[in-house]
Amino acid sequence: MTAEATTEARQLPYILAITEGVRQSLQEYDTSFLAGEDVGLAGSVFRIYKGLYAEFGPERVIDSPISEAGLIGLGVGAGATGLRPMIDIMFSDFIGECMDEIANQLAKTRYMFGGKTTLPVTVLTMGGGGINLAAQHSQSLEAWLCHIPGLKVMMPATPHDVKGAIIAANRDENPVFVIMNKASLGITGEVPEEPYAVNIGEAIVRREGSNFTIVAIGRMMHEAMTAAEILEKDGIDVEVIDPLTLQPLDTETILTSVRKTHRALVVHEAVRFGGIGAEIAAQIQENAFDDLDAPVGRIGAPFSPVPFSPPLEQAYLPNAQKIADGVKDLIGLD
Amino acid sequence: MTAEATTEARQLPYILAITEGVRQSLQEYDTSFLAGEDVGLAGSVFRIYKGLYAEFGPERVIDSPISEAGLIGLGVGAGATGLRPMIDIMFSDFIGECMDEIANQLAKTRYMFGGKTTLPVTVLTMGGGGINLAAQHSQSLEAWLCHIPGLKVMMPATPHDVKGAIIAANRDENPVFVIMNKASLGITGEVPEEPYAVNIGEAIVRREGSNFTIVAIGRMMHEAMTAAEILEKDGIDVEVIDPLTLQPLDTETILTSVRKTHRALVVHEAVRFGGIGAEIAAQIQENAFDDLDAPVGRIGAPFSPVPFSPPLEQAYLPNAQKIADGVKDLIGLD
Amino acid sequence: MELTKDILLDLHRRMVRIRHFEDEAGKLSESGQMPGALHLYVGEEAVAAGVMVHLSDEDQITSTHRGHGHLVAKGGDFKQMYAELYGRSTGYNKGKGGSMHIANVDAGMLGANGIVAAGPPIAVGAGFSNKYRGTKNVAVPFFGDGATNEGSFHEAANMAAVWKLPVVFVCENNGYGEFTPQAEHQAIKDITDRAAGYGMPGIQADGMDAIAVWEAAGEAIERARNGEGPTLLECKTYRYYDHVGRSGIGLEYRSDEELDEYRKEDPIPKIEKHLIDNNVLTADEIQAVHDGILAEIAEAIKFAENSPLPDPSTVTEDVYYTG
Amino acid sequence: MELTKDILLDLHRRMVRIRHFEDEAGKLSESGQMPGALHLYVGEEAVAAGVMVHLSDEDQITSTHRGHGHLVAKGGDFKQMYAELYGRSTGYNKGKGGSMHIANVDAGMLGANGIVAAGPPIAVGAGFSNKYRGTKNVAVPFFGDGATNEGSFHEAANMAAVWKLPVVFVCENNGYGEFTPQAEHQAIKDITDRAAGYGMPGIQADGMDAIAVWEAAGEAIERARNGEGPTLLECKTYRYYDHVGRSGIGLEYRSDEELDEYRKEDPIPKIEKHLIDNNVLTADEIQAVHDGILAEIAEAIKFAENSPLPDPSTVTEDVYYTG
Ligand SMILES: Cc1ncc(C[n+]2csc(CCOP(=O)(O)OP(=O)(O)O)c2C)c(N)n1
Ligand SMILES: Cc1ncc(C[n+]2csc(CCOP(=O)(O)OP(=O)(O)O)c2C)c(N)n1
Ligand SMILES: [Mg+2]
Ligand SMILES: [Mg+2]
Repeated sequence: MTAEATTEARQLPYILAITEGVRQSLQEYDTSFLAGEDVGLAGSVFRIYKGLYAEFGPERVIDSPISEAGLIGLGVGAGATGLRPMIDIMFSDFIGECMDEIANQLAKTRYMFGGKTTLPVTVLTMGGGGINLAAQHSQSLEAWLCHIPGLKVMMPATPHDVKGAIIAANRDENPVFVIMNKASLGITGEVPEEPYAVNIGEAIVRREGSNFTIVAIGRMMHEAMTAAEILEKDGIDVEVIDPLTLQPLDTETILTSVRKTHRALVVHEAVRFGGIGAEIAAQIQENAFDDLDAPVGRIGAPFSPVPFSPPLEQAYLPNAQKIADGVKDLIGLD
Repeated sequence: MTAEATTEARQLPYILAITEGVRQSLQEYDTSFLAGEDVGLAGSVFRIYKGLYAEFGPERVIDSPISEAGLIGLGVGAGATGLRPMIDIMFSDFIGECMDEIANQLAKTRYMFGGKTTLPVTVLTMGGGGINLAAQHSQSLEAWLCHIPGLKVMMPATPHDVKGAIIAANRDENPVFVIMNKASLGITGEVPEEPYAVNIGEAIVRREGSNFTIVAIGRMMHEAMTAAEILEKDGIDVEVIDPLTLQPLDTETILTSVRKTHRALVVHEAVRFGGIGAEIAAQIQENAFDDLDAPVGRIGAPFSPVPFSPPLEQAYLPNAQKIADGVKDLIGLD
Repeated sequence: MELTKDILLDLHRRMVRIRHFEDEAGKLSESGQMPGALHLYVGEEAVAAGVMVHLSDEDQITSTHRGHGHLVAKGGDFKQMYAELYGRSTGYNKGKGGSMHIANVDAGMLGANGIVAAGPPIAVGAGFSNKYRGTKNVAVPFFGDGATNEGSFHEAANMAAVWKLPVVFVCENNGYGEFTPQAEHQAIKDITDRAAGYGMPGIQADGMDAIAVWEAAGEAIERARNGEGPTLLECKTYRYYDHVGRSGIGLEYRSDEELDEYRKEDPIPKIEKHLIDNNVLTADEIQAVHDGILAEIAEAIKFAENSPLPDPSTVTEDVYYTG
Repeated sequence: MELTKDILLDLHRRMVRIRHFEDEAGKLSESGQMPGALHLYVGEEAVAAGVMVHLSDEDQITSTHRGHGHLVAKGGDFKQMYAELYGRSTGYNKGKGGSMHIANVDAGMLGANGIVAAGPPIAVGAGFSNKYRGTKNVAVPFFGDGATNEGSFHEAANMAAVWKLPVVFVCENNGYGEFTPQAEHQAIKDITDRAAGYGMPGIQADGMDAIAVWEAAGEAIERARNGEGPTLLECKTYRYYDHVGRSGIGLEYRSDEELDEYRKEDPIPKIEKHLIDNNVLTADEIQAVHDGILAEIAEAIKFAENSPLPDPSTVTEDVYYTG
């Protein structure tokens, strides 16, 4: 689908769109609850759930012990017995604490049981770098999750989409990860007041263009849009695609674009090696080989942990300029 | 490098090559020890360490509690304080229990400390399917590890290489994963008696060929060799490359082959989506785009957990016939 | 809580069902007719039986790699069970799970599990759900002595305690984790020593005595149903076969004397003596119970063997719910 | 173990060094001059000081997100510490780690850690190494009350106990995990209630009293050095500032009364009264200690501010050892 101008004019920052998405999810299902570390009274260290504890009470907005494995287990057990849990894992860097429960229980239970249960579990977690939180609080680990059959994975870039992703995830009968972005909390955009879901598995064409396709994941979508403006000055007409969902991936929308533009670059904040960009690039060349005028490029973080020091972190993270340079490289300019 | 005929003629099964690799590592460094669940008296459920407990004693071959996070922590703490730990994680499926310790501690400590420590830690673990152990004892999760800067990752396919990988890993000053293969324990091959290390980061050309390159990971190397024989009958002269090390990846050897053959297929047992094959395919098309006559193909497991039932598991796993079919597809035969 | 005749018969019946189910499965596995790895429950029957008699289909359990016994005791149907072990499409999990994942969610059996100590956090979720939905149901995770060293056990126990959830943690302490004796995997002898650390009661029962387990479990389950929070119930027990299969890997890690000692405590002859001594059943009637169950098993095995294998095309089905 | 004048002076000095280091860092952070998130140790100084006085550079500690105090107490150099917090190349970690990963392996400080309860398993590894290498050294993981609910704490404690490793587990129980009071994250009040579950002694010390901590820690460390295995030492303490930074997120989750009560127990005035009462130092001499430390800090901050930022090209260095 193409990003459409909604009639709704209300502007909301990403942080409040999260709150609203969770609030409306809790309103929509009595069986939904939110549990996580400091999600209650504090509304999370990011204050993304501020007010929900007061509104829904401690039975439905639950401060948990610091026990990530326990939290995902809570989701599995409650999800298999009639509830629709929303589990918050404060930083996505902490999924290592519960990858067994995620990959071996949450993702596989339905299959192992021969389809005899559903697990309508939403996992909300905060990813990405950019605010000097160093190696263990800045990662983008979506590639781990996308490789595990049984999970769905979303990385909403805008206030509109983060709200719609949370509601969509909560309505889905399968485990869905919504990876939010901590450096985007202040980004403002149109957010309809009523509850709505974005379509899981449907990419969004953020900008139409004829010369070049940039597939940009999560926060990198915004950087890609800026890069497109930079490149416009060089006469390069860039199409920007935001996959929104990484699992299942909307390969068709990406291929349609590449078949038109004949060139593509995939961008994400995660480490380039083994990132989801590899899968997207591999799929593009597999399915649109004859349409390609150049190899599919990839931009991601270099092969190192996220450094603390601001100039190092800036050197580390992809941005609009690096994207623009990458496009020019692929086109053979400069 | 090219597989060379060694003068050594001794044949050893994969299982005993593992034992010998660990034995000689323990002999080489007084500071090396082996710890893991049931590695001692039992020599692991796979009996891969049989005899080492009697030989080296319970101080150096250590039965641990069922605590995978504790085990990796043991490796980090002991590795940072003068020892060369060898940590066994019985099934590679269990890394989810300790991904935090792996990704956030073992992999990152050196970097976070500004290079002021080394972690000569070897992690030995058993991967792969094929013996009806179902969804939680049959996985190939190397893609998780390869995406994490700070780790090295090896998947030896032969008795020669598994011994050489273990010794190489133990000699390395960095954390190295040696992912062994449970369905290969009975495979026999030449294994020199003296201690030797394979070169970490160096791929092996298992079979030279002029028409087509198959990059085959771990046990799939053997299937690819069989596929090459099948394809020979159709006049397709296949080159088979065994990367051996996935991180760091020997891209050059792969590219050299593809520049010669102009066609490539990457094969692994892991789930295709987001597997390491995506990275390899993406790199090939990035770096050898003009040399390619067809898209780089990928064969991996379908997008589901590993099923238990034998006919389902057989349908699930890649094999020689599927590889041969994949090659023909890419060439446009059939 | 009165130990009625019905309960005695029920305890006995559940144990005998487990025993024969496992013996037959073990033989089939040993003869190569059954794929995969089987972790047999023989010797530990009193625990599953003693606990399960208290539970309805609305109460949930989570199980372990050693899960057949739990499912049999929770009312598992032999046909669907053997079919699952054989990997047939008529099995509980359509052949996708096998021994290590056998499950029957409809009866509250949330699965055997190949991951040690994966059950307790899931049971905490079920217990949370029971409370949230305002039911009086309880969730019961079973786990071994070795499992209590996993972090997930710890996290689950703490969560259940701080939230006062209706969860009864049942530790089947058989003295070994695989081939490692308890003394080498933890510095304690009694798993109940861990209960105080969570602020929950810890109680013990002789895991070789179904009546003793039934009593202790009844107490803990009642407390849970009354909203008084979780309990850690430790049952000291023993497995008669090896860690995997009947004769396993042929490693000598337990003495014959030790095995003999526990054989003398076999929970089935023990309850049968009780049944006879208390005139509940005669020896003949007991034999009839065995025979009936063996006949049911023979039929179930036939059913399983005659059942179709799953179609290879179904391999990618059941990953997601698609409506 | 005699409480000599030297030890008293040492305890005092380490605490004052921490207090001023943290206060200045907090101010720099609040004014936006220092990047990242700082978890300040102010209020808890007695714990780090009381333990660290017993340790040499060959004894290891692991720390937490709240790690500056531990490094200061373990002899951390102010210049390299501030430089690290500022992200300068002259910092302990060349600017790559920052507050949450500040480390000095040479002095046995195996790093602050951004992952709650990551330290205990690593300390178990260090303790194992000490024993394996035949030394008399001990490893001391510090961790909070909240951290004791993580599985990794549990696994580490069990391993240390069963292997009788020279590890002293020091819990800094400040009553909160972030903004969650202890009563809402665990059903116990005393972390020492967990010790019996591992088969190790659990002892408590007033964490607002350096001398009390020194005594209890000395006992536990001696036991560890003598090969008698691990101890869980709980120090009840309090943090005067918010979870992150000085004023934090402005959430009301603790009462003014509670804070006041602990302010009255401030470990620094407490030991200073002791020093004066026992004629170890005069008020003027105490002031001189403070002044000297403040001067050292001012200089260190200047050093840090004048230090170069790391070259962006170094971003991919130090990932692997390359010989
Ligand atoms: C996370 C994990 N680690 C290790 C294993 C391998 N394993 C299977 S059973 C077992 C021993 C379990 O011991 P215990 O909990 O006492 O149960 P028992 O087998 O005695 O019934 C181990 C180590 C596993 N399945 N999962
Ligand atoms: C694995 C993990 N989970 C959650 C967090 C977020 N977090 C940072 S500090 C903290 C509270 C820790 O409480 P406690 O252990 O009592 O230490 P204190 O801050 O009180 O010193 C939490 C939840 C984290 N850093 N790591
Ligand atoms: Mg056991
Ligand atoms: Mg605390």
